[in-house]
Amino acid sequence: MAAPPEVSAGPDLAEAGAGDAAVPGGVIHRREGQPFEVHLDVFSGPFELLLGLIAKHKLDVTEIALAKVTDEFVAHIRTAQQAARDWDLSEASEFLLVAATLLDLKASRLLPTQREDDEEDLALIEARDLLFARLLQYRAFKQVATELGERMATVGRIFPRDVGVEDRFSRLLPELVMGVAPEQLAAVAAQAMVPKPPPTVGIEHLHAGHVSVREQAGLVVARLRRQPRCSFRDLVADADSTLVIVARFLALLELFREGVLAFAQDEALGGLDVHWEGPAEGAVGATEIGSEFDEGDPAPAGPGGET
Amino acid sequence: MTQAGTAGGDGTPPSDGAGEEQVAFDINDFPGGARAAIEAVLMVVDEPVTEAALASALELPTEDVAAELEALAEEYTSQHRGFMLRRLAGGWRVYTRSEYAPVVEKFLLGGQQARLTQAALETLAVIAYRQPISRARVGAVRGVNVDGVVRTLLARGLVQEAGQDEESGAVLYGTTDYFLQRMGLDSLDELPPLAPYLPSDDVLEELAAEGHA
Amino acid sequence: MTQAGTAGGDGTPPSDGAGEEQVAFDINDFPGGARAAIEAVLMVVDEPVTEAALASALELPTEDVAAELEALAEEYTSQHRGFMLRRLAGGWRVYTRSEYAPVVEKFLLGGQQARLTQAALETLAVIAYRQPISRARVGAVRGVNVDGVVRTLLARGLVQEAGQDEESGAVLYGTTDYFLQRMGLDSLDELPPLAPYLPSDDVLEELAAEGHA
Repeated sequence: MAAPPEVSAGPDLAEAGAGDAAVPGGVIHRREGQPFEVHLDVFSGPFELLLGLIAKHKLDVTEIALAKVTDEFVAHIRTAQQAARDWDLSEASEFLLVAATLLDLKASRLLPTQREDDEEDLALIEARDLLFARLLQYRAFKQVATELGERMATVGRIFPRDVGVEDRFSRLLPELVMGVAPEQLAAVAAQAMVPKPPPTVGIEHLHAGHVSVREQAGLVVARLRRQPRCSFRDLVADADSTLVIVARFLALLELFREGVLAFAQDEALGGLDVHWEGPAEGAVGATEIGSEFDEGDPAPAGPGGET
Repeated sequence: MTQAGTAGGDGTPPSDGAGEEQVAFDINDFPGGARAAIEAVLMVVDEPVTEAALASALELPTEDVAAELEALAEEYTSQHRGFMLRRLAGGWRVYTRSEYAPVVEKFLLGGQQARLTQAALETLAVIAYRQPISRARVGAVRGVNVDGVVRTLLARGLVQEAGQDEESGAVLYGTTDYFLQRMGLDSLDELPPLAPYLPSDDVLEELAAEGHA
Repeated sequence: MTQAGTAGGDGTPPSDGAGEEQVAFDINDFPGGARAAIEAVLMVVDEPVTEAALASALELPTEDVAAELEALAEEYTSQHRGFMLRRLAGGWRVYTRSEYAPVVEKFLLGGQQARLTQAALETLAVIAYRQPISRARVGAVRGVNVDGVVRTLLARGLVQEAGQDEESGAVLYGTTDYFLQRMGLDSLDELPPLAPYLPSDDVLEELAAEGHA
């Protein structure tokens, strides 16, 4: 499993603390003779990019006319995928989620429908509001972070006197209470020395609910075994929330990586077909599927599937 | 080592002296009085010291100690001293004055102090305002995986583990006293309010109403 | 791992700035002038500072710095401050004024019983089982900078310097007899084996594989 990429580094960002409202419009800025690049050190997430695009087009965040921004966002993702094939999956999924929401929004505006009580419409509104709410929240934290950065560079640029007592007082330091048995010390040492497991990324934060990618993977595998050729639409027909759809999609990606299924898509944005190529029964490493996503679930034993 | 310990500039003894263990000093005997005694203690502390702890050592009422501390802080300022006395992270401590940071940094750190990246600042902000909070939730707010950034903040002592989420078992994070110091804050209550940066309710309502625009 | 505070003790400035970005300050711009800048540095160093080191940091002639130091020392005395500035062992340092020693003692004695923080305990444990070990190695194991914690353990007499790493020249640390005594151990051989507390080999391998993938 690839370590998460350093999403933001570089002292060049320090000046962002100086009120530079960071217009990462430069992010999709085409350099001479170079393809689009993902400048992960310049922006660090879909919200950052989205805010940058919005700023570039001088749109208010609350402005709904996002068609242009949507196009650029999707274009950016496409080039990013080409540029970096080992894009961090958790990050990519976040981008995809934002892109999907934006596309939905755009599509709904292009289609002259007035289906007042259509469930899809409602879901769309929900998705849009969720995206905007998160965007607004992010913007608020971004702005307050600038303020914190300024405090750090001014009033916080102080050093405490931390000199320690003079020798003549050192015998007066309060008696140290150890209260630690040798066995406890051993336990503490062992714990400190065990390599820390790589941090996992949950998707539970995307929505309030909690959907297990592992469970969805099990379900998807069972269905595909019954019906080895199946459209993604069918696979998610019964999904009762966006989160379930996302979880199944992530499960499919994981299974794809396991080499037990193939995707077919005739045209961009067309229907996605899934072909089962795995064994008809038995485990397909499905125990690990989702371990990358399902925060809090007990981690299954056994290494991560590549073996 | 006994002696009359009826301390207190205002005549109120902190305890009724009689029959009690006596202190080996009378605060009024000091040429610099209680103020200088407080200064002396401040020279040896390695963390912010509370008014109560000082009052107990000096056998003075807490209010008197608080007043002396305020007066000392003002004195340092008006005398343009290179250091200052501030109440930060819940207690009083001597700090270098921020104007002299370039000199102190040059001396202590051999140059510039490393600055936080924008990503680290944003992550720090989310943790500060939403603590205790899991990495996953911070990531949700920022729209990106923050594991690496949180590690940086941990290593810099700006955040620390603050328990576990009961449901998910995820580690929760909060800010440290060092964070307060670096922000020049006495407590988290003094963080600049977030509300002005958040959209007003009517904007949100408008958003909601605009569903079928 | 960089270490703060190494400068000055031996009279060498931390860096001479040659080819480096110059620190952006003009001593005359400070409201308190050179004197306040000197005070700022003196307040936070724990080793006596030489005039030469100060002069270099402040970009001032050594004679001027010496004169300011003398003046400061006199000022503290005439103002009946609780601290003083003294030249000892070739360098200048701020000390508590001896008159106030009783107050300082009372304050220190009145302190709560000290417990090791979790960070200190972990660091101590790692040093105990991996000694002799450098601070950097401990930091790598714990995933954080441990300089401050090691200083605490040194001050507490629980660890001590135990040679130098041949390759890197880094100072190595080990535990003291006092540590053994406080743990109720006769020798380090009596430290309980770690094995029962470590996860099984395959779990470890897995962790290692994931961690370094």
